[in-house]
Amino acid sequence: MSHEYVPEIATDRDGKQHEVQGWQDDFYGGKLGFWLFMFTEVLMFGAMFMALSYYNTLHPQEFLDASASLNRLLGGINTVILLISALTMGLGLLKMRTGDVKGAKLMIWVTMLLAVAFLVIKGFEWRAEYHHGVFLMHDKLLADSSFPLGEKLFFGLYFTMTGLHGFHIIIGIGLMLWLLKRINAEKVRPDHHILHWNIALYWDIVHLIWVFVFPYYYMIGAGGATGGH
Amino acid sequence: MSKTYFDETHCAYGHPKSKFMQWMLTIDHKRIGIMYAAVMFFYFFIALGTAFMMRLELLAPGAQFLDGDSFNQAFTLHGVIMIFLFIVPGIPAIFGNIVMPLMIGAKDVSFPKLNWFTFWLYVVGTLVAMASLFTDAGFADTGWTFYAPYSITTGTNVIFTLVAAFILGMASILTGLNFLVTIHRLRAPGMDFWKMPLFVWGIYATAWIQLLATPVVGITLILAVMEKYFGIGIFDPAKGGDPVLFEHLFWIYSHPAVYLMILPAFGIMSEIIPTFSRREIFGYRAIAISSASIAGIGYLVWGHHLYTSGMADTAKVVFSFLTFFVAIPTGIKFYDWIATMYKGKIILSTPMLWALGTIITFTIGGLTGVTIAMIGVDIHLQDTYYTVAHFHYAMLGGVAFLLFAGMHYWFPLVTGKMYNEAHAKIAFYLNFVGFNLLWFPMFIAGYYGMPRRYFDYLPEFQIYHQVSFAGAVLFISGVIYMFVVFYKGWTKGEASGTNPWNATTLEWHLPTSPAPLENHTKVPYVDFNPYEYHHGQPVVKFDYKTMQRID
Amino acid sequence: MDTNNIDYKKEQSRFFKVLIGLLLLTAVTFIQPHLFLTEANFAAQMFIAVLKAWLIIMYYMHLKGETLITWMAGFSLFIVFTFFAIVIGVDVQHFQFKDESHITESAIPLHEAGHESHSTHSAH
Amino acid sequence: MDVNNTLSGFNSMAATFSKDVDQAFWINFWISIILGLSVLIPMFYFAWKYRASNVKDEEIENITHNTKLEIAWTLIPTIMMMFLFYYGYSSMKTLRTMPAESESIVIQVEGSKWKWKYEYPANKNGFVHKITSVYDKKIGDVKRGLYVPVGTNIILKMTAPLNDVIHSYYIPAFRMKEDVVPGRTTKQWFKADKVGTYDVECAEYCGTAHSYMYSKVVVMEQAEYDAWFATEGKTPYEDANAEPISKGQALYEDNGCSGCHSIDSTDTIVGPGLKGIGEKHDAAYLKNALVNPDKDVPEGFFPGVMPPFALPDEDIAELVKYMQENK
Ligand code: HEA
Ligand code: HEA
Ligand code: HEC
Ligand code: CUA
Ligand SMILES: [Cu+2]
Repeated sequence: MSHEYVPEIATDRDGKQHEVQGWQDDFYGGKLGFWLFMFTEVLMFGAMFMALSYYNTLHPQEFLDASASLNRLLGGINTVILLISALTMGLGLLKMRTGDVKGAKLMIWVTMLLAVAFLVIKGFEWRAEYHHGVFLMHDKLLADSSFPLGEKLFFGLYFTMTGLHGFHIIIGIGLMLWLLKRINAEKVRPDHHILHWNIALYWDIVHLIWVFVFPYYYMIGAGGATGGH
Repeated sequence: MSKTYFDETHCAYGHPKSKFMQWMLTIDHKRIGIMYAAVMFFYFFIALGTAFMMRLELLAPGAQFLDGDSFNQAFTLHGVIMIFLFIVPGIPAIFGNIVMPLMIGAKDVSFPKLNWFTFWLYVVGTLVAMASLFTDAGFADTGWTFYAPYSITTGTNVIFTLVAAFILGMASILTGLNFLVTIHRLRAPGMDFWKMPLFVWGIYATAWIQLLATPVVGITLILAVMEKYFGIGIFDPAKGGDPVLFEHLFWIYSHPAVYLMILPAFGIMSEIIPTFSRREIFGYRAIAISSASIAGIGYLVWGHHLYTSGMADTAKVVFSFLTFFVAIPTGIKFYDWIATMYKGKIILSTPMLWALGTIITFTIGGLTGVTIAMIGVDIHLQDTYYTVAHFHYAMLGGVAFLLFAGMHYWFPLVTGKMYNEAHAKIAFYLNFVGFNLLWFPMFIAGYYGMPRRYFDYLPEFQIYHQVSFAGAVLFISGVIYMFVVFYKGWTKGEASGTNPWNATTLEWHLPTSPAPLENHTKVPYVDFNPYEYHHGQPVVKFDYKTMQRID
Repeated sequence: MDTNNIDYKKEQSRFFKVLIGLLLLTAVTFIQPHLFLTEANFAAQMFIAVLKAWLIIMYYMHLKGETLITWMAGFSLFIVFTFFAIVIGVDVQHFQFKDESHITESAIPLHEAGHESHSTHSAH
Repeated sequence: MDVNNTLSGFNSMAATFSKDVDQAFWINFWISIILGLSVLIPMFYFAWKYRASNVKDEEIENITHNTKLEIAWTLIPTIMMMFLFYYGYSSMKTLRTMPAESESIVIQVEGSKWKWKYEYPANKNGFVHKITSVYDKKIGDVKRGLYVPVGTNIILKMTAPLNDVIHSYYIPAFRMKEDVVPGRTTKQWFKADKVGTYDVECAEYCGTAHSYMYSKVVVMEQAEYDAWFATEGKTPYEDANAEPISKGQALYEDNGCSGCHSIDSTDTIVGPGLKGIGEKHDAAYLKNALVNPDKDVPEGFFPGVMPPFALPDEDIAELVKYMQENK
């Protein structure tokens, strides 16, 4: 739009002037809105965690057994990958804010690369599990297999939650590509970077979810743990 | 007019030339609100037709013209439309959009484009929901509650309905998000939270429920879809899944959702009562806080739908105890409204009639809610017509009635015209009598053990269903009558002027009626309370050119 | 609000410090089950996760100093925790007729200890 | 005929705790009247007293606070609510506290689409009574029900098959209900204090024939009950001299086929009517229709409705014979 937005002024009875916050150009509003959106993510995953601990409470030992059979090494690598990608994303935003657009774009690319790496590793994990007969609608997870109920539930939720988390990563990659496009079109600039800011926030929330997904699935059964829930 | 930021086609993507596209692409909150109303109104009449079919079927025991399966689809369709398409988005989407920004002196909501997107998301959701009507498997037959494992195993097309409910949920979340930011960011200078009109408070409390409760049902429906197509086991008892978990997750949303419906409706009540009592509202802060606390406590009581589900008895006791605490802030509101009438000057215009009528019907709806909050009693009454009567009294006699009240109240604001008072009053009485005749007998039938979702019933209950049918006929005629009155008013009514009710809140201080595209010419400075009357006249007056106070 | 006026170097070094903190905590995640608090593995793991989350939220997501959003976040979390407290703490903890229900069947027999017998529970 | 031919008995009370529930209801009723009137009377009075034609503008008073009143209308309803909570709780307490199994008869109840099955503990001869209760649309009544002695604790141990859905066992006259959840065991109990027959309804939506998922509780004198229980009679009322039904018919009834199929007509109940099915299909097809119903679904019906029946081969054969010969 060609019109320059000029904030409006409201005048009170004493003639004092007050600047009016318009919906245009409201950085804080944009940020607040995105935070609110993130709360919905928290509740969504919160509900799934609730389902998880629901069955965990009913089948404590089987959950530990199932957890122990996950590949902790790959999970750990993925954790580190996400940690670093959160850093690169944050640095990219810093660069954008300080005017280094090129550096910012580079950082976004790096983040995307890490995201893809995460997905590839996840893919290997799932593949291995598939070959062990543990996969949705497959072999041990079918209703008539003799696999213990607790483990069926554990893995059913494992695939659902890591799947949904993976889906968030994919969306994140999409968002970053879009962001790059907007940067190239100079719609996102050092002095107008709310989109970048929010996508960085999005990336953090995706990571934040993993911070809980990882220990709940991979670590609770580590070291021959026997409960303590 | 200081700025030319907007032009004639403002608030529409890409400045389209045609009038039609200007509406389709509009990002103006008032127009979006009107479009919501149009769509809802359309679906609403479908649901109304289904309801009438059910009543007709229930006129006598035995199958009349529906068999079990069609009846099951009928109440599912009725419930799904009424809940997800109509009453959940209802007041926020219509009046939240149309008047809330006007009330706080904003030019629009915080994210007008998102608002546009949300509206179309809503439309897509409704289309997906309806699409299954035309598929081979037919519309879902699960009831609006989608209980697993039934919804997982049924052969009808639940997937469409589940996905639709998810999309509509997203739309609801985004509306709430938009309103929350709007209320936090765009209030006119000087208007702190304690100077907001109570309708805005209602919308604010509602928005929090939309935001934080809806994701839970969203994910639940996704899990159900996952269960159906990928067999994750979570709701399938054969794999160890617990059907009761589904009920928990469903009601974690759906109970707060009933307050999501009623709180903005209460907001409308709080606007109408002082305006037509011509005096300041009694207990402004108490009403505002009670909205917030109903929303808050409302998160903790979902288990009262699970008293007979097999949930632990301890949990039943906890939920029952908590449930009674929602009744108290609600009661406070009611007493405050009544106290507002004390020593006022009560003008029984149509909006006021609807409001007072709602006090009667919602009192019945709410107090019967308290009956079934008592565990022992609910064990008997759960899933009987007593419950059905309770929630129709609450949703129809509470929310829909207040929506009608609001439609009469803000009719001049939206159309610039006035409907015919006398006819509108007749319509009210028809509705009111019809409604009570329709639903009151159902309390008795339910108490005697008439279960819900029965398309055929035992002959003992026939009398109640017959009376109820008569009520339905009366009621539906009343509704149609009312819409005719609206239609006539819109096309032929007299110009109403900007403030026909002598109201005090900002939406009545616009330069023209209907409201101009850019809302207030200038943003006013708000240094007054929302309902300031003196000797029955609004205290605050504006010069509509400069929006400076001139009183 | 001016969001451009920042010292890049300072911010960058803070980012790295937080990363190191996070990596350290991840390492702790791995050694904890073998070294300490093995009896309370679950609680320990979750505690570490909360620490990590706190670092991310405060520094990466810049929540430090944001009163309004912090309050809102607190409210949202509070609601999630209440759901947990009620569903897990009240309902599932008192699951009725547990040893007679199919879905609670276990590969390993449930330990009798810790399963308080409920008031409505009858001898099996 | 085993029980009287109309389902009735709603407005009666016949369990020891029904009175508590009703008492709680009526306490609530009167409190509701008081609270409701405390809103409605002033409303009507003010609407009349302060009607526009009766008030001059100067007389309007902007009263916005009255601490005492506000405390009163917060506190008094709170107390009343706690009162109601207590009665809700106490009326539920007896209802939900199972008596000792040693002092009760424990009956297994299985609810499935759309029949109720009861299984008694073995009698002294080691015989186990198993009763299937299905609503028969033609006579408008259920055949058979749950037979219990008066004045004795009855515990219902309820569940549903894993591939079925939730039902709810509701006895209005006893003021009790509890869901029957696949995968879970739920329980309720009662002690009937009046001889008679009482309706059972399914109160949780379960699909096509949800409205026909009735059963009955028949409360009998102890002696009568004992006399029946010691025998192997299907029901206490079965006429010993009645012509013996075929094994196939017995199986047909015990498996609740009649809840979904009419044997002597082609009318659809839930599944197709079975009259003349023997001419249309051979025995192998019919057998397959029982064991693997989702294959070869007839026109106009959907798979997934009829459950597979895993019965011994000879029972299947009897059933097939029964369908073919219709006797
Ligand atoms: C707009 C919707 C709406 C509203 C506002 C309410 C309000 C309430 N509801 Fe209702 N309810 C529904 C919609 C609603 N409900 C629906 C849709 C269902 C069924 C869903 C399904 O199964 O399909 C349902 C079901 C339902 C059940 C479960 C029934 C069952 O399935 O067995 C219960 C049980 O506790 C309940 C309780 C309450 C209570 C205590 C309130 C309270 O909030 C009421 C508070 C109001 C008052 C008390 C009246 C006004 C106050 C006074 C007159 C002052 C003095 C009085 C006091 C202080 C007590 N509701
Ligand atoms: C908002 C909610 C709402 C409303 C308004 C209604 C209105 C009506 N309902 Fe309903 N009903 C439900 C929600 C609602 N219902 C739900 C959730 C269920 C449970 C479904 C289930 O079991 O799964 C149910 C179930 C239900 C049953 C029970 C089915 C059963 O259990 O066997 C019956 C039976 O007769 C029934 C009948 C009616 C009738 C005759 C009306 C009439 O009163 C209809 C007339 C209503 C109006 C005339 C209101 C007019 C409003 C407008 C015209 C607004 C339009 C305006 C704009 C959009 C701006 N309904
Ligand atoms: C839950 C309801 C239900 C019950 C109980 C039930 N059926 Fe069915 N039955 C159906 C439905 C629906 C169909 C049609 C769809 C199908 O073939 O699966 C059907 C189909 C059949 C058919 C095939 C008819 C044809 O024309 O192909 C036969 C034979 C049959 N049932 C016999 C029985 C017998 C014998 C029993 C009892 C042991 C029984 N059914 C119990 C619902 C039921
Ligand atoms: Cu079984 Cu309804
Ligand atoms: Cu509720």
